[in-house]
Amino acid sequence: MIRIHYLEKEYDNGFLALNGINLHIAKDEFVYLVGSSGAGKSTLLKLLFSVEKPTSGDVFIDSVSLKTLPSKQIPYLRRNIGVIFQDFKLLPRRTVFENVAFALQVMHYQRYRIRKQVTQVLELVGLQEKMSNFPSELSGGEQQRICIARAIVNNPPILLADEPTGSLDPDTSWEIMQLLSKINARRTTVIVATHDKGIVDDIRKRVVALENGRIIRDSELGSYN
Amino acid sequence: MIRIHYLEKEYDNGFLALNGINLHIAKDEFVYLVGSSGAGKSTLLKLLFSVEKPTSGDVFIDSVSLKTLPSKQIPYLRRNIGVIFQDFKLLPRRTVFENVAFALQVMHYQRYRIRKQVTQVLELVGLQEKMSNFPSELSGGEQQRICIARAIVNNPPILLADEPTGSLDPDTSWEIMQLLSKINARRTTVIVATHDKGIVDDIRKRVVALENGRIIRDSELGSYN
Amino acid sequence: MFGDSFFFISEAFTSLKRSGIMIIISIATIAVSLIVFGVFLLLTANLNNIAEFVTSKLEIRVYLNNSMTVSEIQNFKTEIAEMPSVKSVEFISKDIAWDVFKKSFQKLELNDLVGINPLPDSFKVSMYNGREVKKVAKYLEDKFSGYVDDVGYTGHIAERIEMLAACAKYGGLGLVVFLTLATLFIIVNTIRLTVLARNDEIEIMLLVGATKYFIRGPFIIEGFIMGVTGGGAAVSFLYFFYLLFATKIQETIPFFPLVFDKDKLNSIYAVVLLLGAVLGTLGAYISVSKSLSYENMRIRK
Amino acid sequence: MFGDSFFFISEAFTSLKRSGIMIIISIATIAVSLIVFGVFLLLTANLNNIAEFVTSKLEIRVYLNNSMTVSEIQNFKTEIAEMPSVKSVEFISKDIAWDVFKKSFQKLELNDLVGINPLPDSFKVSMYNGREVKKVAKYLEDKFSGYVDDVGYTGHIAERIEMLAACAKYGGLGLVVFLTLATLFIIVNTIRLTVLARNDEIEIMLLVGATKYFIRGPFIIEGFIMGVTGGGAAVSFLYFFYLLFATKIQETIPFFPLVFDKDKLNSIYAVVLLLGAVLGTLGAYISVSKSLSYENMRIRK
Ligand SMILES: Nc1ncnc2c1ncn2[C@@H]1O[C@H](COP(=O)(O)OP(=O)(O)OP(=O)(O)O)[C@@H](O)[C@H]1O
Ligand SMILES: Nc1ncnc2c1ncn2[C@@H]1O[C@H](COP(=O)(O)OP(=O)(O)OP(=O)(O)O)[C@@H](O)[C@H]1O
Ligand SMILES: [Mg+2]
Ligand SMILES: [Mg+2]
Repeated sequence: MIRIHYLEKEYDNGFLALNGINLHIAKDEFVYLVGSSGAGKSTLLKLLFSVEKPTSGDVFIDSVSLKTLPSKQIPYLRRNIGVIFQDFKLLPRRTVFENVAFALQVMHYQRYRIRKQVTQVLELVGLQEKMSNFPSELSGGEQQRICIARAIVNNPPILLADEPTGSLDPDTSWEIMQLLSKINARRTTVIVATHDKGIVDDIRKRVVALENGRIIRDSELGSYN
Repeated sequence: MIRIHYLEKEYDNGFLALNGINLHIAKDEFVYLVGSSGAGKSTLLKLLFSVEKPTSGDVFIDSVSLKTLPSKQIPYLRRNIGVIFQDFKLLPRRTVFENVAFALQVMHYQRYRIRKQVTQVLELVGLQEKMSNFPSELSGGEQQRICIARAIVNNPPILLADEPTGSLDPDTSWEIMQLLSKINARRTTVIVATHDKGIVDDIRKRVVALENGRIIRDSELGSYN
Repeated sequence: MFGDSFFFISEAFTSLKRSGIMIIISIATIAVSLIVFGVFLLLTANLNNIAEFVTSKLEIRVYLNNSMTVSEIQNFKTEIAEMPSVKSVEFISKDIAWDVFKKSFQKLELNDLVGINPLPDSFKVSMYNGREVKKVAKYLEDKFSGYVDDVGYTGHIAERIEMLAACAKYGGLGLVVFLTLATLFIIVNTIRLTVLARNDEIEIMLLVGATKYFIRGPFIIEGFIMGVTGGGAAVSFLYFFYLLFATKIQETIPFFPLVFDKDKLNSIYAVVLLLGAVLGTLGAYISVSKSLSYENMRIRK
Repeated sequence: MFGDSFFFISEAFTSLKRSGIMIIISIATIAVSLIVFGVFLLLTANLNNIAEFVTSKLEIRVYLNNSMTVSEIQNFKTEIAEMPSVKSVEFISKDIAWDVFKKSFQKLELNDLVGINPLPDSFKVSMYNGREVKKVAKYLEDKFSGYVDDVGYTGHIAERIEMLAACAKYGGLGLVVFLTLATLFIIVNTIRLTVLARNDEIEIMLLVGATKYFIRGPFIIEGFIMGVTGGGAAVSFLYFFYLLFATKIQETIPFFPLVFDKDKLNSIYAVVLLLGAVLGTLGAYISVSKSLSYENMRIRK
């Protein structure tokens, strides 16, 4: 599903955020991406999502090279990848419902299907009561859950989660991780960048550890450290 | 130092976020504020910081009533309170250095003192190398650390931390919490809203637990649950 | 796609409703710049009218040879009348001219001094276009030198008035072109500022898989609505302002040649409204396209 | 405080440097609206000049009573010359007048027809201000009815020209007032948009303990710099454009009465620059104050 090939990413200011990354992730895998602050986790996810282009090397998603993907194709790539952003990226002037619905509107879903799927997913993350609130009227954890809802509402074949439980209490975190596992069980590739030692150690999955832009460990059913 | 007196907060949309809160916090205390997502932790901190006004009841800081505090006095109140915001609130068009320096500039610090103190605090949070980067060029955890640096740079008598380790890996989190403990030891009142069970359970302090806007537990050297 | 248009329109209205003060300020700016534009359209129209009015009173006097017969005079008159730039020709017999002359110098008692009428017969030639007076005068003098004793016209003053009229016409045209460009620039820029303020939103939309087409739609409709609203406000203002102003002037100086022609005024108002709509739409299109291509840059190499 | 001013200025420059396209667009909008303003100042100045030029050629003819003695004539002349609105008085004896008259009608051979000169002596009175021709004519006719046979002036055409001149003067003044308001509105709004886009920043500054005064400072200086830059650009444009344009016109129509007075032109350019500076500063002040009081609202009851 995802093949990363000698990937290198140097930012405009010359900072080398990723350095010689090689990684294969199969369709039904669930991968934790761990590493200290600034290790390059978000950068790697950004490359998978085509927010940044590789400096050298390449990323292949379903055999499509992101390096040569024409920019016109990017929206269609993105519709196949749900992303839980570390900084949420909610539309400030849209309600909770509209924020989640937007991901379906861009794909020209019918109105009634949008209403049905959005309501469902908001119930799943426990935000049905905040449906018509604006993001600024929500708590940090609630905002994070909208972002989760938006990422999974259209059942994308790939799900990238960048610190999906950073603003959530342990119980809610646990529920969200169970949800991601369930989604993974439906043959969705899931990659979770996280600092949550408790969760990584409890829900054992493949762990890829980054440090200074390099992979320093890649273990099946591994632990945080 | 801080007295909260039958505090109630109803938001404009009618949502009752805090309900009958009574709390005394002494000058040298370190308090964890825990509770599930949406419990009202951030709301309580916002009231302490005069970002929101109480609907009824009152908050006293050093015997000053925030309910009747004229808005002209608010800046001076805020200079005595360092805040680590849940959503960082960094100035996008200022560098890391400038963001931290700004908190001193508003207090008319001399240029050389600003340079000295900012450099020191950035070293403390491990960001000396990112000094002239803009916030958008930083990782989530790095942004959080600027926010921490800004909150503590002028040694305020009160420190409010809203989820200060939400974007940090366990090791960095541990360091930051040690730092906050050290600051507390210098007779700074520290209030930390957090979801980090590991830390609350390891670094034992007073724990105030909120649920649906009410205090449900207040225990000296308590645990997360 | 039809479904999309509907979506775009409802999105545009929701967005406008929620943007608050920023949109109000933009629309006000658009309205004001269109009012400036409209005021100068009205002004130019009135200047042209005044110029025409003043110059239309200019006339040529053709003094005829004493020897001409009645039928010769008749033929000559027809010939002049048939010239394309001539509006009308009036024959002034020397007797009438002498009476007028004497009346102008009543106190001189000319009859006592001058036994015989010294003046010739003449034609009073009115023109459609004041600016051709000089040309026609010259032409008549040259062509009919046999019949004509002298050709007079209001001379230097006429020349100066001609100049003013030309000024009003060409200057006015230049101004309209200049103001159209300035209005275009101001409106496009104003909308660009509102779009720039929403670059973050555009970036998020791109992140969740929206195509450029999909993002552009509502913005363009918003621009159109802003342009039309601003244009409408400008037209209402101009309409009432002109009515008030023109009535006031007409009361004070009854003969002042203002434009009251409904068709002319309506076409000016239509131009203002149309300019608002076109520039609003264009401004939004340019702005969102630039924002999109800028965001596109964010997918860095 | 002096230390603050220095801080504010350096902050303002840093902020401008980092704002990029938004500031450039704002400055361009400011420049364009000031150019429109300046063009109309120049236009009004020129219209007044033209009007003055045209009307200054208007003159009054005072036909004198045949019975007046030379000394009476001399006294009368002095009296007219001393009227404040009179520029000069020229005595035209009836002989000269008759010569001119005869020359105008050369082909009539008036000498043959009219034995004696039928025309009276007269004064040719030039005025400073064309618009007073009518008033002065009336005054002379009434006051000196004993001496004067008749007072003539260029009549209806004069009236129309007077009208135009009045139009140019008062209309021009009205326009300048109107355009000043419109420019003010556009510039203030433009700056308001740039400040609104930075409301988030203002909020953060308030959160870290900045006073309103401290936040306002750099914004106001930014506004001033934007206004001055826009004004400077506008003045440069106007300067070169006017030079080019005026030279072109002067080449084509040499007698066209354009304003070339350096002082007058410079004062127009100064007004444009000043307006930019004042409105930029004012716009920033208003905008940031509104943003601050709005943010103040965010401390909710
Ligand atoms: N746009 C950018 N320009 C320059 N440097 C950048 C940019 N974005 C990120 N970096 C740098 O690249 C490094 C990796 O960043 P990244 O966001 O991938 O870290 P991360 O592993 O997600 O960290 P965290 O856990 O704190 O979110 C960091 O040191 C950061 O400063
Ligand atoms: N501006 C607002 N308007 C209306 N409701 C609000 C507003 N801000 C917060 N709320 C609501 O008040 C409740 C408490 O919010 P608060 O931010 O205090 O929660 P929290 O305890 O900090 O949660 P988290 O751990 O998720 O950050 C939430 O349910 C939230 O939806
Ligand atoms: Mg990250
Ligand atoms: Mg919170």
